[in-house]
Amino acid sequence: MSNSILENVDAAGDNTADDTVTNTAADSPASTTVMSMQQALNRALDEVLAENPKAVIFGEDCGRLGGVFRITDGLQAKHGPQRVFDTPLAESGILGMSVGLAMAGFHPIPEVQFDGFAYPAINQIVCQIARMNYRSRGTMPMPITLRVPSFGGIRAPEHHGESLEALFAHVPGLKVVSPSNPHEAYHLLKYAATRPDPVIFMEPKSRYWQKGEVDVSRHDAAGSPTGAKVMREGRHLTLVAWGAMVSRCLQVAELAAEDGIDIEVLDLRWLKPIDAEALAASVRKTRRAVVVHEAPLTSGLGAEVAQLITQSCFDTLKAPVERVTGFDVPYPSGDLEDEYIPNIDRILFGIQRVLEYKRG
Amino acid sequence: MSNSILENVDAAGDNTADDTVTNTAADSPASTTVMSMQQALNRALDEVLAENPKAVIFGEDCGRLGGVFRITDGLQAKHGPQRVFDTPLAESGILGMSVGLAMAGFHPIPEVQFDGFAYPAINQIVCQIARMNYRSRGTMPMPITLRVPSFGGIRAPEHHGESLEALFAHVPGLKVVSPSNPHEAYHLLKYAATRPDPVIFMEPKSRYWQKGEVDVSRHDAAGSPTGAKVMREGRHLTLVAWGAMVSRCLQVAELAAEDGIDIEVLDLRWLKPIDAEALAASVRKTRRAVVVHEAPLTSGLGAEVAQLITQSCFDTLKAPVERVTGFDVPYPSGDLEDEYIPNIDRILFGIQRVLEYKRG
Amino acid sequence: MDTLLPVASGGAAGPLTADELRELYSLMVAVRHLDTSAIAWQRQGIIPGYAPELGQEAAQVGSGYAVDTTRDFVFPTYREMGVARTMGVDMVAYMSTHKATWHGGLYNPMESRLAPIQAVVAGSVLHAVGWAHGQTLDSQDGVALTYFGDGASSQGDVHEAMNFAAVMKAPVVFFVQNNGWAISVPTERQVAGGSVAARAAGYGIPALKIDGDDVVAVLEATRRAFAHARSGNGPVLIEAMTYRRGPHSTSDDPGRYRSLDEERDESGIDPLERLRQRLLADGIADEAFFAEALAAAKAEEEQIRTGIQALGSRPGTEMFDLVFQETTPALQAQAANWREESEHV
Amino acid sequence: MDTLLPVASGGAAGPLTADELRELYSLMVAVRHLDTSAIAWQRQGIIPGYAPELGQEAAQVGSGYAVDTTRDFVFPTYREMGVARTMGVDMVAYMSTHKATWHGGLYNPMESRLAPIQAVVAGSVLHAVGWAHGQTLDSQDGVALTYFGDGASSQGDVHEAMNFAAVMKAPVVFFVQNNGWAISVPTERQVAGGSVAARAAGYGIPALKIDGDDVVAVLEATRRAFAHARSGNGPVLIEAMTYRRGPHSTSDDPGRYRSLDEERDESGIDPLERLRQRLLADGIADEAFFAEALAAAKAEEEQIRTGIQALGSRPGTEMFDLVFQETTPALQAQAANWREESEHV
Ligand SMILES: Cc1ncc(C[n+]2csc(CCOP(=O)(O)OP(=O)(O)O)c2C)c(N)n1
Ligand SMILES: Cc1ncc(C[n+]2csc(CCOP(=O)(O)OP(=O)(O)O)c2C)c(N)n1
Ligand SMILES: [Mg+2]
Ligand SMILES: [Mg+2]
Repeated sequence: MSNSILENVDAAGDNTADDTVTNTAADSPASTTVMSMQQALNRALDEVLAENPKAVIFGEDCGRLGGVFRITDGLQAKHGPQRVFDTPLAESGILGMSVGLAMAGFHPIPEVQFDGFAYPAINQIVCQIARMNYRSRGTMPMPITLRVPSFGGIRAPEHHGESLEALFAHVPGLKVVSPSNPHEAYHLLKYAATRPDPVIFMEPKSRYWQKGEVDVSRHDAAGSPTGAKVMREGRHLTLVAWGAMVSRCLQVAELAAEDGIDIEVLDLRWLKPIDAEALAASVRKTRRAVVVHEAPLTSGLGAEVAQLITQSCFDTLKAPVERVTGFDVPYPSGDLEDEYIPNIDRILFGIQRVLEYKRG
Repeated sequence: MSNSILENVDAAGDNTADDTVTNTAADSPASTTVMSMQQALNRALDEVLAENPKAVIFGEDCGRLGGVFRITDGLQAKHGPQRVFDTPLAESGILGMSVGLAMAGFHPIPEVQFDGFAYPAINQIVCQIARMNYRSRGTMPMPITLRVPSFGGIRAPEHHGESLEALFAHVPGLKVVSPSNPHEAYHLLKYAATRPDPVIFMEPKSRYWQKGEVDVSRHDAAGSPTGAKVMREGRHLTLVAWGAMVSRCLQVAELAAEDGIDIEVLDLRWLKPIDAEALAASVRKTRRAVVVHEAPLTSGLGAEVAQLITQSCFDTLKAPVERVTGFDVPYPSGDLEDEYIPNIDRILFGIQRVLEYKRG
Repeated sequence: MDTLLPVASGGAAGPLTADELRELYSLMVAVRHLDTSAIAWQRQGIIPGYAPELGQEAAQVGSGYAVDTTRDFVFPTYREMGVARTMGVDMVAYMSTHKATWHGGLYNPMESRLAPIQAVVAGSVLHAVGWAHGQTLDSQDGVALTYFGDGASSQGDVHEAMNFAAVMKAPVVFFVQNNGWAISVPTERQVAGGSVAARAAGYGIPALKIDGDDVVAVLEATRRAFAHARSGNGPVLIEAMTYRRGPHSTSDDPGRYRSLDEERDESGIDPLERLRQRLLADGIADEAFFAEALAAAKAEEEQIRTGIQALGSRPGTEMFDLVFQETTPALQAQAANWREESEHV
Repeated sequence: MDTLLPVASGGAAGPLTADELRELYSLMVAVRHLDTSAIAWQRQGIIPGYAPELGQEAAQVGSGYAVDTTRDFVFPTYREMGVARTMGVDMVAYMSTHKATWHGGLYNPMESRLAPIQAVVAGSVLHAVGWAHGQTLDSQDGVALTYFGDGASSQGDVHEAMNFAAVMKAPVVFFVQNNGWAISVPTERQVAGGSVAARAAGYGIPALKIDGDDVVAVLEATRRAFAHARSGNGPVLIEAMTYRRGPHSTSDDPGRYRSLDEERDESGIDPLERLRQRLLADGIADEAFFAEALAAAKAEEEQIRTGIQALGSRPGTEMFDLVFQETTPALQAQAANWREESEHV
């Protein structure tokens, strides 16, 4: 990065940072254990099944195999084949069946095996799951928690690395959430799977095997499980991300810190509804923002985030919000995926553009 | 509207308007005839069939009935049941079949009967139609023109008044266009249906029966058929819209003119790719913008439009871009649709917020 | 094809009683009268649109009559007014959907055991399978009855539903009203092989292809199917052959795709008239009874019409309040904005 | 079930010649060797993943052998390496998809008559129907051959495809490789009724349920089906019963859902060994021929491996250049931005 960034950083330095300590992964209370996101999700599902006799898990290869990512590993053996079962290979069937189970008083926790295979189920998700509570005037709630292994980064075959958050977030009647680390995964899944409304739970598959500290006793030190979360405090610029991009943004922030640039990283967590307050609070302080996502640029969720920030911080913004995202191209094959997913360089370039911005 | 708007309008008046004459509906050359959008679309399809022996039209009730909106009226009788035919009732089938026909060298022009019934076909649209050219490395182009009667305003049953443009615009490999009047309908459909790439053609069904002047001899006085179009020049604020909302915005502009507010109305026409240049050119002049659409607010195309404007006009913008849109609720039944679709009052309120905006 | 379902499995019901037969007639008259009146309402501007079920009264009343609303659940399309009426659903609340008051209708689906009106063709067939599997998981004996048309049978969801139901042995009765048409497309251009019932065998599902205009045959078949499914034998499919005598909906113009001559030839004897003749022949009812039934139907229609006319619009706040069980700040903000701009509060 | 297709309609081919039988063997050996080698490549880090077709050589080679690449078109899934090889597709270009070079493979689908590799289960079955209907519209006599698995048969698209094909009498051969498993789910928990072929009757489509491990039976059945479809009689379905002897893919662990004993019991005789015994018994080939065939297969594999190892990444610009036939300003701007930031030009 060019040196010229620092000029502007200095100008930005006049914003005094809010010093509230947030519960980031750095805190390590005694009740904390280290586990992978896969283990955290598995444990959350195990507890949900134990606590709610009406919770049922199903999908392709969820039962005997424990899912291709082993998220439901051991759950059929423990809770029985009535609670955790394999379905035929048909995503519309899986989601359509979920509607009926919800009508019958169950809390379905279906899985689609990979993000790209949510498309065959979109009709049931958009026209049925998202609308049944409304259509039935609140008499038929849809407490359905749809788990979708999401995003790229694992060098997988076609359709195995998609980012559908913009689509889901646009659908009235859905809530959408994505955890960025094992702690979030455990708590957000337990939270989502006990809500009375449909939640799309987007799991960052490239993070499944990454370990992290999980404090099972409490989610956040303070604040609501439905809000965004400051993962790193900073004064000069806010990086907004979700899912797998959060850890990458934290890396970027460490690198930028070496150049004296103090970056705040906001894990959006909930992609619908978006925590507009948290965005405003952060950017009012930093006066600059970059939003990062893997999905294609055009009509991606980054546009919504940017516009929410612009609306609330128009007067304080030093530069237009920058988007660092996937391109408007189909997700490429493994060899090219590092060119497609926002990498550290591209995020740094985005930060640079914002820091160097001068009114014309 | 309160008087205070005028204060700000005066401040905005210092921008000198560009006086280029554009080809709006007001121009009436001799080759112009008056027809409804339904007639204009029907004529365009008739000509496409006549000019390209590989063009085929199909869908539910497209043939003998001529479509529930009569857009394909008479085409089967004229061009034969091999060129214009009814399919079984299955949207995924219709779109999946289109892929194979395109591989075989045809130019399929399928119809889904109503916007809400595009959802069962999303898998074929996103994973197949949009990607086959890419997947096949350019050897299997997908010249598919998918006609989707779109948007609300006709007091129809559920799922008959949807706005899917944000979804379509987010999908790499698709192009998306929506005409706002009969002239645009005729020319844009003829243009779309002769392209080698897939185009989603979103017809504003509430405008089907509205008549307007169509100059079949030429589309625009100048400029590209792929750009946005200034429908009304103005100095104080840019209203951006597409489909059925364009005529409503023109109405709003007339009303605002009575208050001395001079509004520019930009018909975006192409929703993917968006004509970012035209947005920038207009807002650099007017320094204020409101984007209007029927779809729900969150993650709607308005966010993209607003962000594009903010990126290009950050220094000149007098206020954050405002969005006047449908709410984040399922499209309601007829009785409530006027509460849901942006009406004149709500658009005026949005304009007022922008004009009254003062830096804090 | 009726032999596909072993007769033994449906032995639950004996022959219909005279009371039952008379009640079926009264229901069919009430449905017929309400249906034809609803078209008139549309012409008079009382409601913006309607999808008539003229000619399908036997199929709807006969099948709906088999439902036990204390334990079963029914999944309709947009054309099952006769089923709703037979199940005792509040008909003002039901017809409100055609007044554009609320998508899905204003009746309480949980209490009435009738899922909301469904406008997506084949949209709710899978819901029936899920609900039915819930009965299995809960060790309950309710049966799901799901309606769909010949056109709907082309949708992938119907196939997935039949396969899921058969794999899971879910207690579902798939009730196909093959009324000859999907808007303008006749069954022979829609249903390859000619019969939806014939598809069932491919899934190992027993099927009954029946005369859907004979209310007694419909009721008996549906009772057999219910008994079969209720006893843990898995799903059954019934294809009731009938005819859509009216337009697809009040905005349709059948003259564009079928002639009046064709209509007359294909539609056969009116199912209501058929039952009337049978009751007369068997001495189960007389002209006085028919007149009484018609008078009751007229009185009922008048009451429903009055109710529909009195029905105001739903408050706009419901748009926001009914989206979720747990609302969100974003939605509340939008609601507040709406109130301010549209209600000026 | 093979009687479902009238024998007369498939009279095109006589019995196989000795040359044909030997060629089938050579193809099967080449495919077997390349397949098992590809697993080794994955273990050695040459390719990141692979979906083996071990045990399905007879089904794939036998059916692929029936294709006339001057006029037919084939729609594969992700597991039809044996079909591709039999059709003469460039195998480095084919295998490149498993090296994560390009989704769909680097071969030219138009020239090779093999559609791009398809990762969506059941994704291309409808494409075959559309392509085949195009033959009808163009008065051509090409036939579409579409492959899918027992698992895929559950997808709605397969049902829509069969119904469309039958309604339109499209010249399609639906070729189901029922290999007993969809990842961890066995056929009996997947295919209600037990047979995909049994579904065909419901659409009026003739079907052949065949021993998919007998390459001669497969080839003869496929030739019959092609002849039937080519003569304007509409679609045919073939269900080739076989067994997935390997893991679902190189990241699968079958030990979690089936034991080695079960595998041994269910898989039957190896199709390659079966053909070998037959050729020996009939005196059509001897050990020298088999040794020669294996040597050729080994040489071929080595050549393909060398090609794969030499295969570089595609240039990143292709991400942008191959999206559309007519690119857009927005995409060009993104490509320029990418070049600047990632290639520093
Ligand atoms: C998924 C979907 N596609 C299209 C439509 C439009 N549409 C409404 S009814 C209908 C015909 C349905 O025919 P059928 O299933 O036979 O039922 P019927 O109308 O005859 O009762 C069509 C095409 C729809 N509502 N849903
Ligand atoms: C629509 C879709 N859903 C899920 C998957 C994930 N998946 C890949 S292969 C497979 C099993 C397919 O089984 P089958 O059709 O029998 O083919 P086989 O793998 O046995 O050749 C699954 C579930 C997918 N690729 N596409
Ligand atoms: Mg019908
Ligand atoms: Mg299989």
